[in-house]
Amino acid sequence: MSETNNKFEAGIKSNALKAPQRVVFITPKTSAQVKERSDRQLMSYPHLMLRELIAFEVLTILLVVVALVWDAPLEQLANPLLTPNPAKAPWYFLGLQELLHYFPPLVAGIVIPGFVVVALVVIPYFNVNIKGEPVWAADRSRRFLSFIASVGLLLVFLGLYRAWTVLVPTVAIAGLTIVSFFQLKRPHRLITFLQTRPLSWWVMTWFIAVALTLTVVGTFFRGPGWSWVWPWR
Amino acid sequence: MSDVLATTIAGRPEESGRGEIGRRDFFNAIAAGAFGIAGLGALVVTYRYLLPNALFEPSMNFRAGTPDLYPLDSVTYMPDQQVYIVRTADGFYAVSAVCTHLGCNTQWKPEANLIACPCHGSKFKSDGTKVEGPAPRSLPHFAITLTPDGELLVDKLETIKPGQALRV
Amino acid sequence: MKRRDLILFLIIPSIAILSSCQHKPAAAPANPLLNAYDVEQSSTDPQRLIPLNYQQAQGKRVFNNNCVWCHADSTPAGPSNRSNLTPTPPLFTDGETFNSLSDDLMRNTITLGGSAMGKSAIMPPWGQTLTPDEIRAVLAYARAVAQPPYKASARPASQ
Amino acid sequence: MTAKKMGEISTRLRAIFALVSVAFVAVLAVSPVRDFFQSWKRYEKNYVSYAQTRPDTKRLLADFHPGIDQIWLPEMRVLDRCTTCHQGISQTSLSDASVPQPFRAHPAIPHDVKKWGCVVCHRGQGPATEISEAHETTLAWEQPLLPIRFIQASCGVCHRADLPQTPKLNRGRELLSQLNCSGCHHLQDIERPAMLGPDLSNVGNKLTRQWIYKWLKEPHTVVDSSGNTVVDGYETVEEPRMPQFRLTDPEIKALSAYLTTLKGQPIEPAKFDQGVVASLQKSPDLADQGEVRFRQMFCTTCHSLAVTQGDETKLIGGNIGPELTKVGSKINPDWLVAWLRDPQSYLPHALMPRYRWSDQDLYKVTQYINTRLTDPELLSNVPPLEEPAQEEIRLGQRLFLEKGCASCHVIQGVSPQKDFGPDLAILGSKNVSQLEFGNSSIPRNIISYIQAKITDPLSVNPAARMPQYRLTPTDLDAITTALLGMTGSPANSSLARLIVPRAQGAFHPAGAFGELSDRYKCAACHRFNGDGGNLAPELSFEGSRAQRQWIMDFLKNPQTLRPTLIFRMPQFNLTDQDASVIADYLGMVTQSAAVKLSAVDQKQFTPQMAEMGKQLYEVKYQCNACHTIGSAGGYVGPNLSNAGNWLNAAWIEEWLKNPQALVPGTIEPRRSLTEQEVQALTAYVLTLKQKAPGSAGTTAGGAQ
Amino acid sequence: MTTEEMLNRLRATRAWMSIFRRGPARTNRTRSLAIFGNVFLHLLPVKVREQSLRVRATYYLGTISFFMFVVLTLTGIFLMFYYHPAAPQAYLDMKDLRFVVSNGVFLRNMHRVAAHIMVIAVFWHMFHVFYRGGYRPPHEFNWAIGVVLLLLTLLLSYTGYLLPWDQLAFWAITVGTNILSSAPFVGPQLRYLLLGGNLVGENALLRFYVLHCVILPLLAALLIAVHFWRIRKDGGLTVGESNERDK
Repeated sequence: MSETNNKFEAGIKSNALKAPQRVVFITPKTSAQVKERSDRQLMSYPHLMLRELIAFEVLTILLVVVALVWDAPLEQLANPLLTPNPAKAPWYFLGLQELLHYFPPLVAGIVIPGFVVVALVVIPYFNVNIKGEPVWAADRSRRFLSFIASVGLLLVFLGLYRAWTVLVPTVAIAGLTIVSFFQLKRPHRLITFLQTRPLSWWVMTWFIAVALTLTVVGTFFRGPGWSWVWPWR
Repeated sequence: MSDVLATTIAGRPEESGRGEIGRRDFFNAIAAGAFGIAGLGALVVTYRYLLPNALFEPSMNFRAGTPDLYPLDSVTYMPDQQVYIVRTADGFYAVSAVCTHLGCNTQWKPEANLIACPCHGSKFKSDGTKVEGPAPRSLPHFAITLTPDGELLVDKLETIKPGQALRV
Repeated sequence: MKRRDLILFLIIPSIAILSSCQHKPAAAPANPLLNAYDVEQSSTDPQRLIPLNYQQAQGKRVFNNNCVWCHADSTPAGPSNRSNLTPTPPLFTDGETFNSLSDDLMRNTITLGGSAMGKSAIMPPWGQTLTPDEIRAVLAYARAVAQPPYKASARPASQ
Repeated sequence: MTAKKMGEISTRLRAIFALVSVAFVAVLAVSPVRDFFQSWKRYEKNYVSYAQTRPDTKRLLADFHPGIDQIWLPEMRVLDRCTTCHQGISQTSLSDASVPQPFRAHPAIPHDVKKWGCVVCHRGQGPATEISEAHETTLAWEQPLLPIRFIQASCGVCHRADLPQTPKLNRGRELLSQLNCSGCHHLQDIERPAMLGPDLSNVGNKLTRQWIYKWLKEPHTVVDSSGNTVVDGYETVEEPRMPQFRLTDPEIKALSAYLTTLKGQPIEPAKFDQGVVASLQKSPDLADQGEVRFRQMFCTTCHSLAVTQGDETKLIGGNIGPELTKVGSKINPDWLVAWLRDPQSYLPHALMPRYRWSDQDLYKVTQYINTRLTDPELLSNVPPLEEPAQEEIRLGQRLFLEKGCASCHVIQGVSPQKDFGPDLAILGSKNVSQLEFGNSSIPRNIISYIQAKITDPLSVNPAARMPQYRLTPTDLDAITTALLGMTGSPANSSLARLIVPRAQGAFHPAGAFGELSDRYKCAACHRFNGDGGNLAPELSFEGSRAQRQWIMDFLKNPQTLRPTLIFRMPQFNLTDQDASVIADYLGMVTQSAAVKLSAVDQKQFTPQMAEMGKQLYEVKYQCNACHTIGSAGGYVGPNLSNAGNWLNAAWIEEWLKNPQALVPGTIEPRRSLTEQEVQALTAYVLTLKQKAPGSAGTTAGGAQ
Repeated sequence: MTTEEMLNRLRATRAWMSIFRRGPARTNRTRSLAIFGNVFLHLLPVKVREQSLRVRATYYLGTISFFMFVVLTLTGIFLMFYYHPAAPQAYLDMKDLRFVVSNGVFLRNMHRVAAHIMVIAVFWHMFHVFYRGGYRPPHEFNWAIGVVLLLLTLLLSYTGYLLPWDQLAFWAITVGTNILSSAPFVGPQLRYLLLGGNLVGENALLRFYVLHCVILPLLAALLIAVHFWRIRKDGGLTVGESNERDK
């Protein structure tokens, strides 16, 4: 059944150690026996096609409804002499603009976004933790210490720049990470879930939390002079 | 997309019960019909969308100044409007300066007393009557009236029969 | 599951259709004074303000320039000349005198003067001093401020 | 799993697909349907059905074109689609008020509505085809329809010169200039005069610290408890030009201390001829004599006094100079004498004429002012003020700049702050987003902003330095109109062609007449070729109108020609030589090209013609309705009793033919007189002669 | 059934056959041929795992992103009929779309909404794929293409932001390009290049227009094709695996 899916071809020059192609993971809990996948195969045509068509229709319906009730904004004619206060970038750049409020332009405008993009591109080429092992799975105390140290450094750095809107989600995520470190007697389902997360999951979650916070703050909570305002006021 | 529709309509499994088939056909017909309506509607809407509702073109009627600007028996070309204002003993009339052949701008040749088209050699009399050349028709006359404050008003949207001159 | 889908499919288009009938805010009730070009105090009731439109306001201007000297009791420069005249000209707000006169008669009197209409010659003709528009405007103003109020006859005013 | 299953889709999925497809079509159809029922289409349909009910249906429908109707003025960047709904805008048959909007015709205005469109005057969003978008403020358009009562602002955008049709706008501009708004603000076309408030370099010699304190606290003669300006219980509308600043008591003390120290030029004690003083001092009615002289010289033409008649107290007099009811309690008597002798030596730009006083007159008048125009209670609520301390003076000096006093008042050696108040020259074209409303609860539109800012500056900005003005609602609307009309220089040159500029004429005659004009400030009241005051007759063509001898006599003993006028020409006590200089200048320079003095020969007028003219004057044209001869006649036109000595024959003829051609806007109606009638009337008027003018003061009376 | 007969007769015509070259897709073979034989569909695999069709598996985020791209292309082409990339005219065109063009405001709204949804969908898609481990070998290159597509999406949306030439557009672009110019060494030059000058002006509008309507969509379309092709070549979507591990 899965002859095309997980086929592992060892070419002449291929080196499984250098470029591992996953066949199957063998953990202490599982056996090396290859099970047939439980999933069935369906013809793309018509199954995929029809579902995509329905998805397209549903999406278009939603789009049209929004387009009918919400008018695309149009402000006054561009006037280079009259700067609105605050002048805001498109919403997806407001996270960046919020960063620029705290950090020098070089850091916030180039270093951080550049680092994020480069990191995203190179993630798959570093074969760290290919198994997706939970972060506290091994070497617990050493890892915990280095985690505390790096988070502490980060917080000090953010605190120095008074970057509160970055600091708060960082503290929140770090707190969750620390919670997941401790083994509870009657762990909650959420805790159990967190405890099985690998480091990459935590980094990504931290990134999303920070990016989301920054964007939301930049979009809704920033008023004239980039001061803090409440959106309902 | 039509392929998918064709399949949903045509793809009938033989072993299923008749009621099931009937329902499937019904749904298929609805879906196909909906798509058909959507397609036709999209065509109509696209046509309506592409049809401009407001034009930014120069006005089709213009003021040509007071009648005393034009000497008797003269042909005056209005370069901005592509119209000749002709004054004869009968009165005023406005002749289109656009050749009826392929739309070139004609020129008034006072020495020959003719309106000539530089593109393909059509020639017209000063009242627009075709003399020779490939042009299929004489030059049309536009409606010309006098405004309350005494200026000539030419309406290029309204063509009139030749021979109706405005007496001032 | 199926029923839920069905309801969903019915709701979405109905929302869409409802959205097309977006509520248009009703126009605020027009306050005649707020939308007036100018206002004039009523001659009988100083508390009451009479809204004037553009034409009537222009009439007021012409009146205050040319007519006020004989057809009102006070002028921009002080007391008027009215008491000095025999026969005493009617006040411009005198509806009892003017309301019964037709627009044409009023206009002709202003244009051609009193003597031309068989009235006192102390009313000079204004036809060469004021434009027909200005005379119409003065008349419109007098009609607007008349006490008792002037009611136009059923026949529409000729232009 | 069979191959069939792999390719077959379930009925449920098909059902979902069918339902979603139906919903898809339904939702997609909404926008086209909505498009079909647009409001402007509805109005067009309504117009057609309304036209069916009108008597001239055929003509109305012939002019009706379905679809978007637009007026496009590319050089003005104006796009106007208002006529899409306002279909009847230029249909004269739809002009009466019973026609429902939006179909009613526009009242007749000097501009062609179909050519200029609507938004040029009414503002609003021209391209819009929806009611709210066109008329109201939106995110994309912050210039909503101008309320009709401010519509004259739009006239002012192009017509920078005053128009007779726009009294409200003219009044607003006049107020902006009168209230010295240009002291702190840059305003369009309202020039900052050479001097706004008095020069204070010498004020310490003129005033006491107590009085300055009182004035800064209440810059009105008397203010009642509710803050209204009152004179002995009578509320006046004339605002003193000095507005009320919000000053704290220490600030007022400091400023008064500072100003008291300003004694640039010592005032010499008043010197009168000892004989004059001695002879007059004893007379018991000295002040009464002074009052008579005060009135004879028509001081009240420029200055007002509170006069109580019965229960009513009124300010009587002009507002060119300050109100004088209590001035005797204000000023240093020595300063008064010096000022009256030569106002310009104290204030170079003062409008006050330099009279040729005799010592007697001056002594009498100053005695009158110092003893009668007083109020012992005036300074009663001023706290005791000691000698100014150095600290106070320093603080006062600082405050003088900070509070903007220096913007209107000159003190030698003190230069005012640049751009003290905001530039208002383009206020009218500003968007709401450009206005600082602060946290106020004012509606967010420019009209509310302007009115709130003027009536209560603190309501908009708690830190505002702008003083408080008290304006009547009419004046407030007038000022708002004028400010809304200030939209700055036009965006492009083709628009600039439309601007009718404000005449910036300046009347600066040279030579001997120039000196006299400077001394007697003729242009303060009279207008010469577009420049000057509006108080007295325009003198641009006086040389054509009046005979030289009459001018001389008039200057030496001014008599009023129009009994209804309150304001009279003051008596300047001119010498014969001065009078002849003025008469010569007027005779030579102020000539109208239309009047050819030499063309009319006095001899051509016969007594028969004069007799016929008398008939015409008294019977046919009833000129006596407006003009007085002797003691009978109307008050509207000038008194003609002495017209034969006054007017030139050629002027009378031209005047009778077409008065408006000589003096535009004059009241005298133009009548269709035959040449013969003109001659006859001229002949008659020339016979109207009085004996040599009577002694001074015979014509007192009238309104005073 | 007359419609069916008519359809069948139509399918039997030579013209139909010349275009589609096959009969109705009633067997799995013909269904496979329908995918193979179509220049667009052949980017897709012939068969897909049932698991990957489940809504919860992918939330159709990639599909949504792609459809948004399609909708944006279509509405964008229509909007171009009424758009002049010139300074005040661009803004006036917005007004005309709003007030006189039939369905103009609807199309503009659609375009705007779809742009926002596409940005959100692409971000969400990326996060979702990351949590699913979809970046792991052999999908690493497709992940990189995805990251590039994310950047292209942002750029498309950003360049489109200027086109209405209103205050919002002008200042968003001014702020945005100033962020760019803070880059060391190349920043100011890059901004100069992007704006075609030192200010956000006519040149910038034209450049953004060309980028928004020609360069970036073509690039995105190309990469989307590669992205799809790669999914098929890398053995389908990464779904079901984390579930499997949880078991």
